[in-house]
Amino acid sequence: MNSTHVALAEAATAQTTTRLTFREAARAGLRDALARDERVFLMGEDVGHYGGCFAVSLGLLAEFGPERVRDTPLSESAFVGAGIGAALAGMRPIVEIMTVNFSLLALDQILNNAATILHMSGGQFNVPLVIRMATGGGRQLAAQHSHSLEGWYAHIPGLRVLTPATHEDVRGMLWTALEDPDPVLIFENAALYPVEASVPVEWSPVDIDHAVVRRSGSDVTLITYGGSLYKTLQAADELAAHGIQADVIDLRTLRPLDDATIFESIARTHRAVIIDEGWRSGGISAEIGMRIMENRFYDLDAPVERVCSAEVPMPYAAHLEQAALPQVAGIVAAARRVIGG
Amino acid sequence: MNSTHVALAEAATAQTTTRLTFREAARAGLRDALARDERVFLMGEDVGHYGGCFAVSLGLLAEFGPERVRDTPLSESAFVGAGIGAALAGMRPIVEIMTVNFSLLALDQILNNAATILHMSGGQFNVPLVIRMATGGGRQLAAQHSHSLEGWYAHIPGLRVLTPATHEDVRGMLWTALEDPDPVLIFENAALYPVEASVPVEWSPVDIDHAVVRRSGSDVTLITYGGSLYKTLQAADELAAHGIQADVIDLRTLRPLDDATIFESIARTHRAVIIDEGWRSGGISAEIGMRIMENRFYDLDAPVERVCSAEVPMPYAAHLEQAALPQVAGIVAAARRVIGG
Amino acid sequence: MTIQLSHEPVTVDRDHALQLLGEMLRIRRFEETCAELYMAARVRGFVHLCIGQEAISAGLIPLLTPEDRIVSTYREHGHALARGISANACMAEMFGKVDGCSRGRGGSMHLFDAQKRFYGGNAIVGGGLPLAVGTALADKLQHEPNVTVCFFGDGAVAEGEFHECMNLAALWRLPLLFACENNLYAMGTALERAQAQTDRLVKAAGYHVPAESVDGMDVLAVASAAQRAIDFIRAGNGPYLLELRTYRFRAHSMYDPELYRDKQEVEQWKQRDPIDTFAARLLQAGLVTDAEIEQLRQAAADEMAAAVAFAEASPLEPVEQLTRWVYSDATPEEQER
Amino acid sequence: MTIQLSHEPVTVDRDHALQLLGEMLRIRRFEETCAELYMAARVRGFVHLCIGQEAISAGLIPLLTPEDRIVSTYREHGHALARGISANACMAEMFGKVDGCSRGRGGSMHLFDAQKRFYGGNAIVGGGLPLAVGTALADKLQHEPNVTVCFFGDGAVAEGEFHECMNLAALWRLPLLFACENNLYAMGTALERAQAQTDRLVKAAGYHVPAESVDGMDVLAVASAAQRAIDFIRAGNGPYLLELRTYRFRAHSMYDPELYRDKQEVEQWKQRDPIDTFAARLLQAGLVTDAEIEQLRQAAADEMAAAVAFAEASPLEPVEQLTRWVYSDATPEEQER
Ligand SMILES: Cc1ncc(C[n+]2csc(CCOP(=O)(O)OP(=O)(O)O)c2C)c(N)n1
Ligand SMILES: Cc1ncc(C[n+]2csc(CCOP(=O)(O)OP(=O)(O)O)c2C)c(N)n1
Ligand SMILES: [Mg+2]
Ligand SMILES: [Mg+2]
Repeated sequence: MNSTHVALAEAATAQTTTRLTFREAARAGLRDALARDERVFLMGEDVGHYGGCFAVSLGLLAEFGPERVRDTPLSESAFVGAGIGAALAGMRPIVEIMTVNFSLLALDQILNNAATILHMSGGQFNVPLVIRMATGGGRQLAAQHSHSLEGWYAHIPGLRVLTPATHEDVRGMLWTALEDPDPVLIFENAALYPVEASVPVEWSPVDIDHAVVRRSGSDVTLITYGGSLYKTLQAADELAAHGIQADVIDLRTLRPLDDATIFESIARTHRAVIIDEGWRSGGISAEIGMRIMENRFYDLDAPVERVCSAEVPMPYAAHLEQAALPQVAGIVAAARRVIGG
Repeated sequence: MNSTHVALAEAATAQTTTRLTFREAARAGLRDALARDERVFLMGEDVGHYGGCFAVSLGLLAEFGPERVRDTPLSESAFVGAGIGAALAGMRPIVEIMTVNFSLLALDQILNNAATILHMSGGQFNVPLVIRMATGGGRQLAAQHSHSLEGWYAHIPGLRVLTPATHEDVRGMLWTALEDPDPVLIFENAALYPVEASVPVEWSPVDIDHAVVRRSGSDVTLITYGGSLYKTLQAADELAAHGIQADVIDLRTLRPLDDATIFESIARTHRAVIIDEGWRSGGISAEIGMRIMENRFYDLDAPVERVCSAEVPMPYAAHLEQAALPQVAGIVAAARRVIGG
Repeated sequence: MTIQLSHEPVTVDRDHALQLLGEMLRIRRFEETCAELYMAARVRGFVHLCIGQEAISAGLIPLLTPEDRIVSTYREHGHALARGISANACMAEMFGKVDGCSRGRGGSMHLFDAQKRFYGGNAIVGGGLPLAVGTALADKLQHEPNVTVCFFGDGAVAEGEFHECMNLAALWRLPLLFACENNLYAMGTALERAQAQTDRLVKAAGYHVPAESVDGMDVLAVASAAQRAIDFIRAGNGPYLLELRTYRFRAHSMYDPELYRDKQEVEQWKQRDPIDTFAARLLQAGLVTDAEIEQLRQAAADEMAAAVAFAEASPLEPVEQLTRWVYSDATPEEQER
Repeated sequence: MTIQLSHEPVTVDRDHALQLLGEMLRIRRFEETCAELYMAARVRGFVHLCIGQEAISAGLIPLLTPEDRIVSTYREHGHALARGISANACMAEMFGKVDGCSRGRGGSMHLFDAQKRFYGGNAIVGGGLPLAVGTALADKLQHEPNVTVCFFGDGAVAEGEFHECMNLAALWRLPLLFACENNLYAMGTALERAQAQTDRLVKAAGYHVPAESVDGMDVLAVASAAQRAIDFIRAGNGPYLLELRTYRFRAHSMYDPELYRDKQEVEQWKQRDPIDTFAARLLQAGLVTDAEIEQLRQAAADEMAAAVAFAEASPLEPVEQLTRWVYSDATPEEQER
């Protein structure tokens, strides 16, 4: 994963760069947001004294104090709802939920309030709230800490769903998200936190409206996001070794989907594979595939394929977990199938 | 809606029949279950003294007593979890959640426990629990009482998701669901409760493994479930008037999907429209469409279309709500489009 | 006289008395009108009336400043009217019209008004409590001297949100008034069949939150207790729980066979009608005349008749606007993405 | 002598004393082994040690009948071992092997055993409480004289589930022991920074649930209080809350810089090590000898070494079985539907 990734980050810039981990990039985004706008505060379990369960917010308590880096009790529904209320009353809260599985405890607040109040109030009350959470498997954390539900959240109208895959995105998307007048969910794939890369010292907000093509090719479109981006890029390398050039799309935003970038690529490649760490049935991969069919049916030379996680609660044992997750070999095989091997 | 529906129910049987509402059919299922198996009990808010928020369980308290028709406080997470625990300890609980929007308060228990414990325990603990809830719009109940999230629930491995559309199904599926060793969610479209139909006096468990073709035709496949079945049948009537014969599939079970019935129909019609009262993006309609593409791409003469609810929190005003929901005219138009009008 | 759970003597002058009575009469008349319209199928959805509970809105809400904030439930007509959302805007909302206070998207359960800092009608029981923690937190962080009032029912106390929010508000000393309208029933579930501990004061002690229980049928007792609570909160002492002991005279919502309570119980509570008892007290004390009361009654009737006319005349939101405001700035076409 | 929060004198005979001490030593050794294996990257995931808290498992769990039920948390090694799940099965689970008590699917946080009525290791804080309400309800409905014990931490008390479940259990008089292991921290959050009311007895009064607070570092005090609680519950009186005041000597999980507490505080608590203090008492009382204690220690070491060997030798679940048990009866192929 590392080599492709570093190459990717370094290719992106000619500026002065610095090396940091994904975790540090996320922290830099938080620090900037807190420094920039007094209305911003970070709230969640153990974001302060503990330093964040994944150490993302380490040091921020000392820098910004306990009012703005606010430890909460174990009360997901209440503190997520409090984020909504604070947003309604003029603040720009960033609420951290440790892990996506725990966010289910706050789903009532997210769907029935955050996503709904603007419309239900006839446009009077928007909710400028950002919710961050860790997502994804691969760390042997088993069935209550490892799922990838970001694509599932993307079903909900009224939300924006972001899935930064690169260091620059995790750092810069927070800024853009805070400027959004509506609730934004940011899913950080926890397996990326320790990964190092070079990023520009100078940086700026990141576009959250558009997907980005991370690698160009004309034989097949590989569509992915988040933690799966690196496996997909590796698969593209392997395919290239077999003379197959893949277009790799990093969706970045799962709601709203950037159809145009996807369709433009399909128009060139006529074939696509979607790679998604979420469960297959009813996942975001189905939506993407369906949109391709609805809009580009006559461009397709083969049915779109999906490489997703097995439909199981994530097991602890490493060999079972790895078997449950999308892998490079599976992506390569799917790509070769759609090309007509 | 009524005429098609009655015809449907009556066609299905040559036996002695009786007329009852969908509500009464659901109640009959509950009564049978309670009478048949001592381990069965019904638990939920206002199922007892109030008679059920939609009067489904009216009279059952008097018949079976407060231990087995158990009113709960407003504590969705606790009493759904209690249903899981009771199932683990030998009971066969039927938990009622008034409306799907409220089920979000219990989603942690449903996903992180009910759907997960069997696998996480290495096969030791199965959860023979049935959860019933009302779903759907059309009654001007606005954005916190009207959504259709059954397709969304169908994303979760470990659950079975049932969506009875007919009186016989709502009555007989409960029986089958209670015999299932794993957690089953039954979604009852609340708009159907007052609808009357004739059903056989004698009755039996209903197959929950297979979709059923409610009307046969060879020009286009209309795939639907739950409350939308009646609109779809009406659309099929209108299409027939234009000489188009539609195959109408009532999915009945959203997880696991009965692919075979769908594919068999597509092999004959080469065209399909999916009608789903849920939101479009990332809904069950996407999954169905994607599976058709993956498995029957070369059978298709046109891209599969979807007729879904608009992606909005459901508005109160009748004209807006009706505009948000799938309608007969929209189904007819979509069918004509896929046929190549 | 009414039973009075709060202790101290309450004084009230003529103008204030007329204002309190007038507010209760407005609310009553608004809701009676809604009930008629519902029967005539001109108002739809779920409609929850607060008839019997008007003393709470009338007694508490006028004590707030315009900058204070209110989070309410689906049984919020009284709160909305007392807060100053016009009967026209409320009634148009009942009709689903574009001049409704939520442009017709909310209906009875979801009255909103940004200007009045009225954060809705929330129809998830307990669902407004976390929002109220948030608005109170925002005020605290911004050093604003505002109080948030969160209304909720006795039934909501069983929800986990009550627990989490009492704790958060106490822990962070937030300017939040927990206003529990205890009408003894959650739909058909009597309080003692829903909660092991029915003493709200003992419950509040579980969070170190000061609390008071007050006769919610007595508008003066409500006002007096509410003033104490608001003063306490505004002085920076943190949250306060007020239990307003009341009763709803009507069904839970428009559909309800009322199998769960005795007619007699209802009749007994009707003897304590907050409007009749207050009017009787005022008459007895010679503070107001029959004619004045009749005048208030007539004014309420006129206002609500006008509101119905207004609502009927109001246009519908164009259907093209259905997808407007799923997101803030998007046009309907963009929303469809 | 140890500090003793509970009042009455506790007596213990030699065999019982050795059994209690031996159980604590087993748990301690199991977890020390896990820590070593984790450092060597042979055990993975999140591993939460109960080192320092062993008196709770050893004091309480042996009082249960085989039919009683236990619902636990991710910090459950001690509970599992004391319940009689073999060290082999637990250790194989840590290794993710097929002979693990959850066939390797669960890992440290999800030890299960149907035969022992051990309903898991639940890693959603507070998530086990509703399950425990359910198992207790099932026993009540089936007229079984069983008790369910639900373990949870001080942090879990802030979750809505605690509130909802205390209420349900009290309302329905369920045979449920709420066993709160108060180790003063929820990850890095000290109790007083998480909860406005830290007195568990006052909190329990909010639900009409009898409660007792006991020194969780003193195995005899635990046993004595637990016996009272279990007797009360088994007699049909409904639920009971036991607060077990304890401390974890190690990090929250294997990763934790421990920025949130003083080294000195940890050292002070280590003076109250449940094993050392109990051993000292027994020696002082002349009830056991040094050699006997050494023998127990050695037995624990041998047992855990054997468990590691067993775990290492155990095969992996075949990958083809990945989708087994998503549903009960399905074969892997059917699961893929
Ligand atoms: C989370 C949730 N569960 C159930 C309902 C259905 N419901 C609506 S009101 C109500 C009773 C609430 O009682 P209470 O809090 O006492 O308020 P009241 O209606 O008496 O004013 C119920 C069960 C709901 N709206 N939300
Ligand atoms: C719902 C939920 N939120 C957050 C977490 C992350 N987490 C795991 S343990 C823990 C602390 C729990 O503290 P406590 O209940 O006191 O138990 P202890 O770990 O001290 O034994 C937290 C925050 C979780 N597992 N589940
Ligand atoms: Mg009530
Ligand atoms: Mg703790």
